[in-house]
Amino acid sequence: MNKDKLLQMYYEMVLIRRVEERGAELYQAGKIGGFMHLYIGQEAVSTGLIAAREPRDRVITAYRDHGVAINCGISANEVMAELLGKVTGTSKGKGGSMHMASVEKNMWGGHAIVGGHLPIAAGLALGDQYQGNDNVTICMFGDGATNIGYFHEALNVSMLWNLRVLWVCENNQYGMGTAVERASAVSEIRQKAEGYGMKNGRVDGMDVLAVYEAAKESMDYVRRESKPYLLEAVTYRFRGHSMGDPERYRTQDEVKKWQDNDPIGIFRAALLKKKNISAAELDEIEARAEADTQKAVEFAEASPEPGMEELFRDVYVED
Amino acid sequence: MNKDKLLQMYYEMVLIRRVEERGAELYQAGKIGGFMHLYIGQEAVSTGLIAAREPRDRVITAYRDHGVAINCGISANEVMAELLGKVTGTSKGKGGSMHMASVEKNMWGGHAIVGGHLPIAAGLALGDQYQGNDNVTICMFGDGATNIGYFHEALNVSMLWNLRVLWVCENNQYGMGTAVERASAVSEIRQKAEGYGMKNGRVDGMDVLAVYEAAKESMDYVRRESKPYLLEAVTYRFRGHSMGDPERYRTQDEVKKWQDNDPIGIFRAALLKKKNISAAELDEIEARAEADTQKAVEFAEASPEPGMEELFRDVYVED
Amino acid sequence: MARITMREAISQALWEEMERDPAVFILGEEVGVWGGTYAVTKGFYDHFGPERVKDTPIAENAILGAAIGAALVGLRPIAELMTINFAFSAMDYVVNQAPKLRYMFGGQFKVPLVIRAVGGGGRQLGATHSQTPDAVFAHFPGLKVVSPGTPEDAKGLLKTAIRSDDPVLFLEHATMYQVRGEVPEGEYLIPIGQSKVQRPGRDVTIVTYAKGLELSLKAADELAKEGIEAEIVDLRTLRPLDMGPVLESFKKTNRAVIVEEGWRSYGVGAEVAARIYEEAFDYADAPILRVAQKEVPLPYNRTLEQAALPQVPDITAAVKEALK
Amino acid sequence: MARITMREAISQALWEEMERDPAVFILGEEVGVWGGTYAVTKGFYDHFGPERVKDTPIAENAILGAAIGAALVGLRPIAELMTINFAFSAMDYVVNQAPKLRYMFGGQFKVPLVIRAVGGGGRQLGATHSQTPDAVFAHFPGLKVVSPGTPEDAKGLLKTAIRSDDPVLFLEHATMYQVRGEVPEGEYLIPIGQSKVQRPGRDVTIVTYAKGLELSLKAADELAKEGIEAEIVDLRTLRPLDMGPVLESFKKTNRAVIVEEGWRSYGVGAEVAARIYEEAFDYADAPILRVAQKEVPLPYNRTLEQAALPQVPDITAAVKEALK
Ligand SMILES: Cc1ncc(C[n+]2csc(CCOP(=O)(O)OP(=O)(O)O)c2C)c(N)n1
Ligand SMILES: Cc1ncc(C[n+]2csc(CCOP(=O)(O)OP(=O)(O)O)c2C)c(N)n1
Ligand SMILES: [Mg+2]
Ligand SMILES: [Mg+2]
Repeated sequence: MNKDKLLQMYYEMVLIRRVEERGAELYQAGKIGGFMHLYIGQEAVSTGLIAAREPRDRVITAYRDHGVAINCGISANEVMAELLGKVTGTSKGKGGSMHMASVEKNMWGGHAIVGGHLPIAAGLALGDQYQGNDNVTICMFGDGATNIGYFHEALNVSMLWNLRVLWVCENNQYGMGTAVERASAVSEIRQKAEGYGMKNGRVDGMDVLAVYEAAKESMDYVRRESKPYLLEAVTYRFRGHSMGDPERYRTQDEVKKWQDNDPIGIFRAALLKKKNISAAELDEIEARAEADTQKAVEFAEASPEPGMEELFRDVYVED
Repeated sequence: MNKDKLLQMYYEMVLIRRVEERGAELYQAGKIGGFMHLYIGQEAVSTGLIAAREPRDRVITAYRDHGVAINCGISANEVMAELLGKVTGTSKGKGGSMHMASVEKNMWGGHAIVGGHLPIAAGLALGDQYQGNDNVTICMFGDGATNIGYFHEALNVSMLWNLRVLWVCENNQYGMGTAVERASAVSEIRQKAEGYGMKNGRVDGMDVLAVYEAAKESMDYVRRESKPYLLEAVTYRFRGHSMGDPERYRTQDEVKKWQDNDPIGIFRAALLKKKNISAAELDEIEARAEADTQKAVEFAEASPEPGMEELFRDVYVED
Repeated sequence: MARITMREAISQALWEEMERDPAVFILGEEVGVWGGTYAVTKGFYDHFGPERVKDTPIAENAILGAAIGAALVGLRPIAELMTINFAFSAMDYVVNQAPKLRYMFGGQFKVPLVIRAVGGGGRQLGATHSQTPDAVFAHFPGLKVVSPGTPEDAKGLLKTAIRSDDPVLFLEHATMYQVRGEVPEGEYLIPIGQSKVQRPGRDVTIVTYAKGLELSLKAADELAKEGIEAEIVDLRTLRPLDMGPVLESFKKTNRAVIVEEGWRSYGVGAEVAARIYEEAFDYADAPILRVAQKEVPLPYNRTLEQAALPQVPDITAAVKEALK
Repeated sequence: MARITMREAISQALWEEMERDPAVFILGEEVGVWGGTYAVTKGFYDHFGPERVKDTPIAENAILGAAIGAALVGLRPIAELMTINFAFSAMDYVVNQAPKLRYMFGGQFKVPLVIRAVGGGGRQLGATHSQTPDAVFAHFPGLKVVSPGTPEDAKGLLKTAIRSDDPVLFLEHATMYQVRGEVPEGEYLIPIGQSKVQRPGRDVTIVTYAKGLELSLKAADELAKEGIEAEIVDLRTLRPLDMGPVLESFKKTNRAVIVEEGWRSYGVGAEVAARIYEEAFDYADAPILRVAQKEVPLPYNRTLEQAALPQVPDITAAVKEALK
């Protein structure tokens, strides 16, 4: 990978972190409402994954979507504005934290019904197959989502119909307060692919370069063979499930142990081992991410709310 | 197995066949309505399976349930009366062909939503576990049902919660007109159990003794280990999916090939190899099944329809 | 004008739209090799091929989810639910996904999807397979709900639905496929969201749709013999609901009976009645009556089932009651 | 009498019934270790143990299916849907299985099941997570649908629901857990299927339930300042629907406004209005009006969301309109 790309990935990871930290503050201050699920700790997964896509490859994910949005090229401004419910947000302030999307960036949302977007992902890929494109659809979801029927129906048709879907399970050890082993008959999620005869793999989701490599390889396979693939990324969320999680289900020790394994820290260390990258450069990137976050907050705060006419707009295309 | 039991099984298989043949005639004559799905060709599966249960083991199946009902000890009279919509039927004529049940015989229906009864089966087993019983719940379903989300959710919780369920897939090669390979990513249904780390097996569903052995063994396992098991019985339905199936999806040759493999014929031949069973005895059993079928038709025809008061009865327990 | 069955009308609409627009395709259980459980897509698989007439596993969530996804990227899927009862096995897609995606993402997405489904009782299929729960779907903004009562309307409305950029639930009735009616030659479209007077009259307004139309027309013939002229307004679309022709008729007759096949409570008739009173209170000379299904799960037994379903004599009796 | 919150009332009902009857158990997502997403079952897991307070995977079909199965063999499960919106991910169990099994099998089965679910908008959760689709569930015979508006009713009705041999859908409102009210000391039950006058008045009848009650009480206070005395009838149960107190009140006031949080079209208000006219036509001095949610998927933005939801001024305005 060339230096520019590496630094861009670093920038995105730091930007996600900063945007969400500010988001958490704004939430506490009552400026953001609803459910907000932070991606902090998991940044390496979507960063590595989406760095490996071509722009024509589609992305769809669950409600933990701020990072994915940024990696797909949605600006921090738009993400922040959506969090604040402003008309300049990705979804004009009508979607909120859980519903970021951009057709232009080939990012198909942010979906809040657990597992509900998996059949839709199969449909995106079906659409591409029908139209003769070899685009890959990258569909991300949590460990908890693999226990719901949607997962099963979607994986089955993707295999049956030779759809180009890269299924990516972000196994962050918990679905809300329920540990994987308390919800799933198997604790390696990738094993579920065996029931469909689907190729699968597991990767360290705290190591962005490992994720990138695994993603590249599996996306190549998906595109070339016109077959789906299930990739499990082992990761951890450092924060609660959403804002206001009592976190009775895990110990501070456990959280601490994973935090010592911070994906940004790991990546920084790896970058510094390269001889053409200096600490100063990385510091500069961090400062830029910080500044861009500040600008995003200012942009969002200064943006207008959607007008009352938006209440009835877009219920239907034809009205 | 002792002779009495073998002959009883033979009787049941023939009885199912006769009852359904007469059912088909009555359907053509307009005396039976709705959807009627014949079990003809598959009799060995439920006969072998249910012969291996203890009476306290629960049974639940899909709409293709006449055979299962008879094997569970519901009389041909009640089955026939239900088909004719009479108040003497298993469900007072309110359920019809797809909804035979008997709490007394531990037969929990006949269910018409494909796969919908699988989570309910998990619940029967959960109830037993909660109450400290080691009853096994035998849940039967078709190959087509293994592609719907219900299957996945039910199998997962059964494994996760150590439920005593024997999952039995009757792979009769088709879900309506769709061949297994056109609907399922894997054509051996038992492979789906691998995704849950569940023990599984496959048996020749045309051979009632093989089914019995496999059922015995797997039921022992389920009871002893308090773990579910997925048993696939390979079989074939000789008739259309339901009455009035154009059967455009398979050739007469294929049907013929399987019909040459008639489970009743196979069993008869096997029985005749035993030195203590004569052809005359089997002929006598066949005649008895024939006579009992005739009596059942007469019983059903003579039975009254449910009165108008039944229309509003049993919507609620408390009214 | 050609006289064809409802089945032919629906089949023609599908065929013509598939010929016209390569983005249109069908997916669902048994739509292909089998030719459609109700033979609506007979011959389609051979003509259009397996990609455009796609057989699916029994997996309603995958069917509707995949259809929505394909619609998002520019196709025009027609997803068939073998019966409307199976919508409950994939309800989230019908009421939570298809109707909300556009709004929720600030107007970025389009979901040009048709969900075709057969509903209705009267065929002894038992409680889970005989429902007419149309009102339930009509409750959700973002969805359009259409349910025609004549071959002409079925064809014209289905073609419009296929060309619509919004999700449309298209409800057919299992006992009406053989109903015959005149259908215009050549291309025509009927707008979604327009009620229509299907029989003029002066004494009482019968508001109905789908199977209710068939029954109401028969009832009107009976009533005519006694000198009662019922005007029948066919809703055709449940959402958006066009009250115009209903109100116009009611202001003339001052009495109304609403006929629907579904259960009475929280059904279609409730909404229509409430709206009539809201918008034409001063014209009401008598209580508006509802003819609907008895509040029981439908039984298998034919006599009981028929007793639970609304029948022609129920309508004539209600009309006479309304005229008292 | 003790003054407690809705949350405490519900929690007490669950606790008392679990103490009373070992056949009662709870299952659902996050009911155990987490203590319930809305903290309703906080402390239960430690006290009753993992078998009786059963955490489940995110698998609504498994949750409701398993609950139904366990109910069939004699247990009294309380299945919790984290929110009512997820009922659409397992709709078949709510409307097709639980309410039909008894009837369809000729009365052999009993399904003593409670499904608890939180609903309602106003918390900026976006379109898929903010619904109040109560009318949809109330459409199905075989199901009982309860939705209390006070802590007293919540406790008494939930206890009755748990002891009921029929499936009951028990709907709570996400923004009402902190509402406080008087609750009798000691054991008491409130029958399912009885509406209740929550505030007496002579000028107009407000028919409502759940969140609508909270808003209507405030509106009535406002109106009282202007000398308008509204009588508020709380439905409490949507199926079976008890029209008795509604009609009694209406026959006195001759004017009514129905207040509900869900969408207007095909909503609860439509049924109530239709029934009032059917049964008390001659008493109606003015059109019955409905106050309900605007017909849009609920937006995230707070200003827009509040504009879509019914508010106190909408009620006072409707009452004044009805009194014109
Ligand atoms: C069908 C459905 N059921 C329940 C929920 C409530 N819910 C939201 S997120 C969540 C946990 C999901 O866990 P996982 O899939 O592991 O994703 P993570 O939050 O860990 O990223 C639950 C139960 C929902 N949104 N949809
Ligand atoms: C949820 C649902 N979808 C569709 C149907 C319609 N349907 C009834 S039987 C059937 C085929 C089932 O095939 P399989 O499970 O293999 O059982 P078999 O009929 O072969 O015994 C279908 C599609 C249904 N009853 N329920
Ligand atoms: Mg997780
Ligand atoms: Mg089959």
